[in-house]
Amino acid sequence: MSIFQSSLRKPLIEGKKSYQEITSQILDPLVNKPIKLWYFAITLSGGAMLFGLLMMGWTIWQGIGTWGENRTVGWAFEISTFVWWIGIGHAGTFISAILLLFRQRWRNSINRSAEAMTLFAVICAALFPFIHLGRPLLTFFIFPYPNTRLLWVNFNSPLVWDVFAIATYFTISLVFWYVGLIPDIATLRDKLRKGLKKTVYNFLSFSWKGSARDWHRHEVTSIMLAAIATPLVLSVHSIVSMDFADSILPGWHTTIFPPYFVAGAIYSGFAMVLTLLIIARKLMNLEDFITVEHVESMNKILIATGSIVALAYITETFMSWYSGIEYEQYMLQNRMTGPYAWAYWIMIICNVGSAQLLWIKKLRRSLLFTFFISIVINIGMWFERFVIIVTSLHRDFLPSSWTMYKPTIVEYGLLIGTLGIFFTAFLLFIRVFPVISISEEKSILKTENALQVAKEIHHG
Amino acid sequence: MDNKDYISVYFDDEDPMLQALRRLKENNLTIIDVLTPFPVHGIDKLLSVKRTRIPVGGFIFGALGGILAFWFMTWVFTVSYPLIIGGKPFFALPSFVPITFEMTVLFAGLSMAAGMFLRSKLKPDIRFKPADERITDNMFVIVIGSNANTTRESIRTVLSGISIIEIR
Amino acid sequence: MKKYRKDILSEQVRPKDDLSPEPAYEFDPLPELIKDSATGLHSSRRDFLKLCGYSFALAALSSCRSKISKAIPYVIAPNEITPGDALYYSSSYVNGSDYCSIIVKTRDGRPIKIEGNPRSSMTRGGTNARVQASVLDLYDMERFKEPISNGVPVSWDEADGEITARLKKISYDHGSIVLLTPTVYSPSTEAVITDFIEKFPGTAWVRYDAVSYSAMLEANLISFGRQVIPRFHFDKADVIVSSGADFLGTWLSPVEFTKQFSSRRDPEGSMNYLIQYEAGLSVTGCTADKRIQIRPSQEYALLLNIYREVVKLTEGRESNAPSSPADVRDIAVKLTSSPGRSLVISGSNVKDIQLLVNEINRYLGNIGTTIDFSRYMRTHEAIDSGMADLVSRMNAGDVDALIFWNVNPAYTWYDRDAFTKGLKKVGIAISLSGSPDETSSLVQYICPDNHYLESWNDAEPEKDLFSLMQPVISPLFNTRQMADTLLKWSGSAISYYDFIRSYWAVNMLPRQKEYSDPVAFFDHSLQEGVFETVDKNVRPAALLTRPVSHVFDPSLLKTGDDREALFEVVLYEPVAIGEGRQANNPWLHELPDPVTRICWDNYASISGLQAKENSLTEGDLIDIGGLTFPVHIQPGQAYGTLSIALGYGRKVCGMAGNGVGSDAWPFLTMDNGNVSYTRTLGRIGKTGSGYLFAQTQGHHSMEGRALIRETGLNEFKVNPSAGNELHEHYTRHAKSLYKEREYPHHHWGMVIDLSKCTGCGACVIACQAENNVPVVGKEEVQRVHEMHWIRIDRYYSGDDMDPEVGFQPVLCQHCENAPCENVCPVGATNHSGEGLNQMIYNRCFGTRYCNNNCPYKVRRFNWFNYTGAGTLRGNLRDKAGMTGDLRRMVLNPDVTVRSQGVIEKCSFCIQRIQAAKLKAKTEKRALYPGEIRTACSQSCPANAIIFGDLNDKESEMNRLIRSGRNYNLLEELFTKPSVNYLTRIRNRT
Amino acid sequence: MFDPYLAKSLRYILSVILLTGNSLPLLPSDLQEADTVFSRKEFSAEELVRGERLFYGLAYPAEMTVDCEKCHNTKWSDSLNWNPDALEISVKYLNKSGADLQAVLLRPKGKKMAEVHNNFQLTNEDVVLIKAYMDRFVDVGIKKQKPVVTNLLLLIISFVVFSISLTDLIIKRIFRNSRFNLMLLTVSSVVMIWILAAGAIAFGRARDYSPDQPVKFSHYVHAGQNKTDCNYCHYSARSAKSAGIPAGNICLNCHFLVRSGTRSGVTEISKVTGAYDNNEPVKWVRIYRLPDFVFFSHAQHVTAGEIACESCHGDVKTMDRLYQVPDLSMGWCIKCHDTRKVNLTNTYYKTYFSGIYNDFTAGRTDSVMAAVTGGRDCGNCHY
Repeated sequence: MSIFQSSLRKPLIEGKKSYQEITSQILDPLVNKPIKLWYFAITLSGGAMLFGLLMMGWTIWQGIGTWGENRTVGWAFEISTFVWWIGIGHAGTFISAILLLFRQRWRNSINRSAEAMTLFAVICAALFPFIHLGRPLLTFFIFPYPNTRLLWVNFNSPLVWDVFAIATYFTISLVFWYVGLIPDIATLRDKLRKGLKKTVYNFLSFSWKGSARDWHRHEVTSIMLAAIATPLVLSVHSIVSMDFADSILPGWHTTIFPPYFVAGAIYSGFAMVLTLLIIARKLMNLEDFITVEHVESMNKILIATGSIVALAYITETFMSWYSGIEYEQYMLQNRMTGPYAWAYWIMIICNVGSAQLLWIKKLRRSLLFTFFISIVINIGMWFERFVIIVTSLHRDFLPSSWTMYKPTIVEYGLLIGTLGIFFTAFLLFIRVFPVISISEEKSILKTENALQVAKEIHHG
Repeated sequence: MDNKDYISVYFDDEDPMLQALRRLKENNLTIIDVLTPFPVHGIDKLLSVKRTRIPVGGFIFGALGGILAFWFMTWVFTVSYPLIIGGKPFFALPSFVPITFEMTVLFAGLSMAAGMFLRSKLKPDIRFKPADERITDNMFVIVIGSNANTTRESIRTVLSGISIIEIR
Repeated sequence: MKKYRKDILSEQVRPKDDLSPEPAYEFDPLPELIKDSATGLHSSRRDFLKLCGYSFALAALSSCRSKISKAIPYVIAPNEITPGDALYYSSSYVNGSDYCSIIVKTRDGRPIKIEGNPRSSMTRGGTNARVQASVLDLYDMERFKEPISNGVPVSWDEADGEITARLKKISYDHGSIVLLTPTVYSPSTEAVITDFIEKFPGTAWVRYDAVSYSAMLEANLISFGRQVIPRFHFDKADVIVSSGADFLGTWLSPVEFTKQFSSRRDPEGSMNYLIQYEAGLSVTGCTADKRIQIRPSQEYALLLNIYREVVKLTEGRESNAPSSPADVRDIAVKLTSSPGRSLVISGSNVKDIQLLVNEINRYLGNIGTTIDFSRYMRTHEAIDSGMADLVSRMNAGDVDALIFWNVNPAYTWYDRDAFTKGLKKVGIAISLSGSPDETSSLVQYICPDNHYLESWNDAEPEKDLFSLMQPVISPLFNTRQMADTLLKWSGSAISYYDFIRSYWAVNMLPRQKEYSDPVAFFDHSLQEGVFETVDKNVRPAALLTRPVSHVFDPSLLKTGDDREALFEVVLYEPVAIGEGRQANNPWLHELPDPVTRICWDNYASISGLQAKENSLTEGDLIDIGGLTFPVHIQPGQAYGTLSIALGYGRKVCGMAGNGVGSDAWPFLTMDNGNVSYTRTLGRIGKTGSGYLFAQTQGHHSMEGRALIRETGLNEFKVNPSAGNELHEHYTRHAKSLYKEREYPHHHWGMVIDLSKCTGCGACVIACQAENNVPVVGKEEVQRVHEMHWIRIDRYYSGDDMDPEVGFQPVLCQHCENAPCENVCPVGATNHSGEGLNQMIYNRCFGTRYCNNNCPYKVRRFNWFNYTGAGTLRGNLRDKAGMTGDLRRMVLNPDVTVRSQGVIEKCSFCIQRIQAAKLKAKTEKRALYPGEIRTACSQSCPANAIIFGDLNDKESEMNRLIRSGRNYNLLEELFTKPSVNYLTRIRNRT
Repeated sequence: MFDPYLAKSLRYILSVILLTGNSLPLLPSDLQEADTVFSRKEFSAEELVRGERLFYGLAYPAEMTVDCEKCHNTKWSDSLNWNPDALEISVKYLNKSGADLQAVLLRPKGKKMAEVHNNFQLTNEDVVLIKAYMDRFVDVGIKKQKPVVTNLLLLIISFVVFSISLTDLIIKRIFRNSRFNLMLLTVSSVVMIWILAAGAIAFGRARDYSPDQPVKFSHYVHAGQNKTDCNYCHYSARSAKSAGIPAGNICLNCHFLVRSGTRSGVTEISKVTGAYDNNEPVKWVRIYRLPDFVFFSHAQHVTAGEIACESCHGDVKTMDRLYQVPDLSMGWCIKCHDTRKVNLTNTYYKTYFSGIYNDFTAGRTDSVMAAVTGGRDCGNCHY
């Protein structure tokens, strides 16, 4: 790639750096003691996590009756949160896999943390199918293992597909993440003096030595994993959406759900990545690596996916009306004007309105605004799931069974608790592993430095 | 030091390293390995590294996983314990698609990762000692097989004009 | 823990030729049970029971094995009990004026289910919710367990000694003893009481019914010379005019009347026409073809107008009547056009109104046709003035001894303060009540009666219709039957059982010719449960045939427009709780009111218009006449009226019933010698808001969806599928992607006739009893966690202020293309080869996905540990005490008790299907037609639910399914339910 | 080899030296007399049965004797029993004289054994008969030998091996070649998974469960020797859900007269008659137990299904101690339903399975399995 062909592109690494500088700038925060803000953050998230675990225990002991769910609304907060987390878990692999295939070099500074975020989000999500069971101690029933009852599972059920999809997604994401991490762990290993820490990293580095042949296999494997992870990403949320699309409930039984859910997932995932990166670059002094250029690129993706989501809303509305089915029509009317209309309009404002603001370049490049909007989008996306699940369920076919749903403290506790788990895990992660892929940064350093030079020349 | 059977040449940038590599090849010197902190493009060709067959393995295992999953579900629903579910036929083909796909991906992904680890002999080992701790930072090292004719001096001659940090 | 010994003296239904004396044997499944509870170890699920046959009880032993289970056989096996097999005994349900001929199902010595006895010409196999629930009262731990003297438990000998000494002294001193009972219609008990009175001269016997029909009795005396309530024949009436009489719900004999009424709701046969005038919306009002709202004060004017019109049409002469609150000309034409085939009734307890009704019926020629004085009812014979006299005598210090049995005037008497004050002046007060109540808490002696399932008795609910009651379990506590107590006090040496036998030998035997041996005759009658005969020797007294000329009371014509200022409070007997006798019965409390769908509560129903005027909303608390009630806005409530249910607000009855709802009895007044159930009161004042009802249905409109399909009779006559056009449309367009499955062997199905269903709720309780459905309590119902497997949806349509009402029982539809089955990840719900949607509790791990995907929302999730059947400990939520050791004895051992966290739902009573199939297999035969009946179907007094095999093309069920009225609920979803509905036909002619 | 007499004498001397005061040493005259008894080789069937009764502690009143089987298993037991089982003992004493056995039985040396083998009142003849009975085990063997113990040990060993090889693989201390490590890892993990899975499958199952009963009741004596029909005592099996544990009065039908057993004496029978007289039930320990959510009907299987009792309960006629033959797992039920033919001539099946019946009469099918007529429907057993 010639320097001058892409002179309009802004460099992705600020300040002309040497390889050594990259290594030390990324690794120094790991080697040094954390700043006070980090302690504050982990105390907060750890507290939230403990509260959540307490509520989980209470649920398992006392039963699902501790939640606000009832005869008619069999799923509510927990599945909303589950789908929300799964959605957030999409950005990581999307960034690593799809953007890798498309050779989007700006992904190099964000893919590591995005992938980690994926893993943590999937862990948070995977908790819900477990705790929302009436008899969580029998979770093993879901696995098709040979048993003396001669029973298997029902492969017709989207919940079984979910188990396979999420397990596969988690496994492949973990492998992909770790494969990418190995050379960086090696760097970290070599950076450290003797001690337990070095031993541990040595162990984790899988005796990586940086041989050209290893690099070759590493690259091929990464690309191939990316190639298979791409349809995987799309499939996971498609399958999660089938939990709803496969049912007969108006508002759930919708064929546009798979693409709609995938777009929504990437939308919320990118928003969450933005939230985290804007925090991480401050906590870890990574301003040179995570630049406004990165933020802007991601904001562009937010515009794209946000517009797809908006289109999906419009389609949903149109199809409800056009179907001529009274249950469908009523469902949408109820969403917009019924007792949960407030949730619907929060969803519309947060998801449709906010992303469209990013057409404005100034806002798109403002870190503060992006941080704010990323949180708004995640709130909106949570409400999207809430709207889909609760407003569809609470007034379905037989008006005699219509009812209202009101969450309890336990359910709020579970949401807070998973947020706590997520942020605790992320805060620990940034202390333990390089948050930016060192080797990949180095591989693009030459180009970026040249861009920097070109920029300086350009600006005189 | 002298009785080592290889010589390491250190560079602090990939460009001189590639230049050196080309020159060493021209002189028909045995290049054992090249160690770099990141994948340097073009190096494969110079070292004539064969394209790895990991993707082929991934394909085979992926297909195997898919077939296994599909066969298993079919067997369960038609032979092992057929259940009447929602008025559907026992062989509910569309229902088998998602899991077949997922298992294909899982088998392919895991087999490729395993292939990489096995082929590169990557394994956890706390007694591992890297050749040089700077390699993962900023050093590029060409390891040349040494013999009576190939000494550090001879290599220094061959690589004259290229910025070398060190020859060991 | 006390050891309860049970000496069963009961007799099984046995072959006629078996005349051997009943074996005396004993067994006690209880002690093991009690021991278990002492160690805190409940057996896991189907409960301690599974066993009793051989009484396995879990022993709290632990060894190298996890649990040792013991198998404890009888010492001497009773001849007729086969472990694990059910036995059926015919008996009678008698609770005050409530009567039903029943068959009791017992398992291993425990009665667990009540069914109707089809051999009774009165109840004809029907039951209602109260009858179904009565078996639970047996297992009430809070019943009196032994005689009590001044709060101290004593032995029967002590109690008998002290009491007889006192009574003898009073009798000797020419003091007065009063025996206060409800209407007693047991001939043998009457004889016992007569003996008692002979033994203690000066004893007065006062009868008192809390819900009184004394005005009717008095009016009949004036009109016809007979102080009796005639037998009504709703099945013979083409036109029925009811003024405030909820005869399908509570009035007089609702099971009998529902049977009769529903037999005339067949649009293909002859269909009757029912017009209901009432203030609050009742079950009858919901079913009526035409319902007109009137206030109680308008009733007299209304009936007077009908009278005038009827007289004009029949006699051609004019009579004076004030202006009518409703146009009655049409109805008078209808009435007179079918002379002798109409019926006018009134639920009022005002003598003049009943007189008027009598005259109308006389002019219509109904006496002797639809109103039968030759076989009058004996269940309501009490005259209010008798009780009023007693209270004044008590206050005058004129009563030395007062013996109560089965009455609770301290709760139900209109002037309860006067009663309690008077009671203090009574020398000795003795209660023979079986369970604690407000009155028994005020007396010196309590000599507890048995539960009816522990008692021998006979009954004559209608003249010459006799019925026997037999114990199906020996008394659980140290109690003694009331008649036995009286016999004992009279100094008689024989037991009441022997007394009945000899009474029957003397009095009943001559009435028939088939048997000459009294023992054989008695055994035969016992087996049948009923004995019907006409005593040829006694000619019915002649009726007065001349119309009574009487002065119409102008004070009753309160037609002036005082609606601005005053509210008329209408007090009514709720369908489930009645007058409050069974107030400690959690099943009945949790049965939603058929109309309001509210359970565990009573409330003041108010019309929507008036609520708006008084700026009241649902759940506001109002002060009315010094009492506080939550407001329920009731469509169809007459403007200016408040309907409030009696029977709630019990203070002394037990943990399930204490303090449920509010006490409305103080509203009662005495009016012209009869207790008045209506009262005019001043303005209402709002005192609070936000009261949350435990209401099981939150939305009351069908939202234009074709759920209950209905049409008029005329339209139906023209087109049998009128109102059901959609069915054809959907059937024609139904296409399946897959080849449809066939169920060639059996294919169980059901048809529900919406024209017949009155919404009474008998099926709900029958299902609850049969299938061990847990009770969750008020709080849980408020959180929409109720568990009933069958519910009766009630929809209002039309005008908000004057709606038409439809009932629709909804249970699992057993869809062939069941949406729930597809989504269960573990296959815990799937289809059987017999077309049943099976729910496997032990496989279920509780994702609730099936429930989300069920369009009928009939699946129920065990949100908490309601039953104590789970594996986790310390999380039991049992507000109603249903998991107590005694209460658990009502559980059906053939149905799994579900644990926390699993879904449950209607199984089509698969345990009955399995049992019947097995019986057929072992007898190597095909099933008999109608051999299998689900609990709901069997209990229904209206025959609205029919169960059967869809493959049996000859059956009545399939004939109905083939009719044009048949449709499936939400058939557009193509779930292909096995439950079919028949369109509701309203007689709008 | 040793002269047997010398050995015996040495043993005698040794025992005199070592004995505690608890039991008296045998006098030489006893020995002499015993010798003739102990040298017997041939036993009648009657005597063998007597030996068996002695072994199970059935020959004498309970307070006088001990059930050998309590400590010395005759069959596989799932309890941790460190005592030698009957087979081990019989092998040990096969070629030894009854006197040796007697010495151990009546004058044990170990402290623990002395506590247990205390105050036995066995005649020489009894000892010989016990030995004669026990010799049988050498041929018959024991069904399974304490698999739990071996399994547990195996599990622990494989876990240790697994941990060591994993640690070694990571830290590389012992084995040069990591392939060897990998092999060890694979083998040990397979063993562990196998044992854990087997344990998990057997969890809650009770195959071979044979608890001590309050009365030493022998089905062998009743159903085998006396040929009592199963349905005589378990009369409701044909008509009801449960087969029924016979009530006291049914026992008394015979034991009203039969007050002592030929081999068991009066003790056990008097327990039954005594309980009856005191109006107390005998509290048997239940062996066959299904979970509460399984509805099993004996009538369905015995009468409608025409299945013999032995199909599920095993050869009860030969069981002195009753034990659970099948594991009562759902798989066991289903496998039987899959292979059990339905009697299609039953009018019920003729009527409702007419299609199949027609095929059957036309010879298109030769048999129909219970699984086809609903034997695999969940709701047939779970409701």
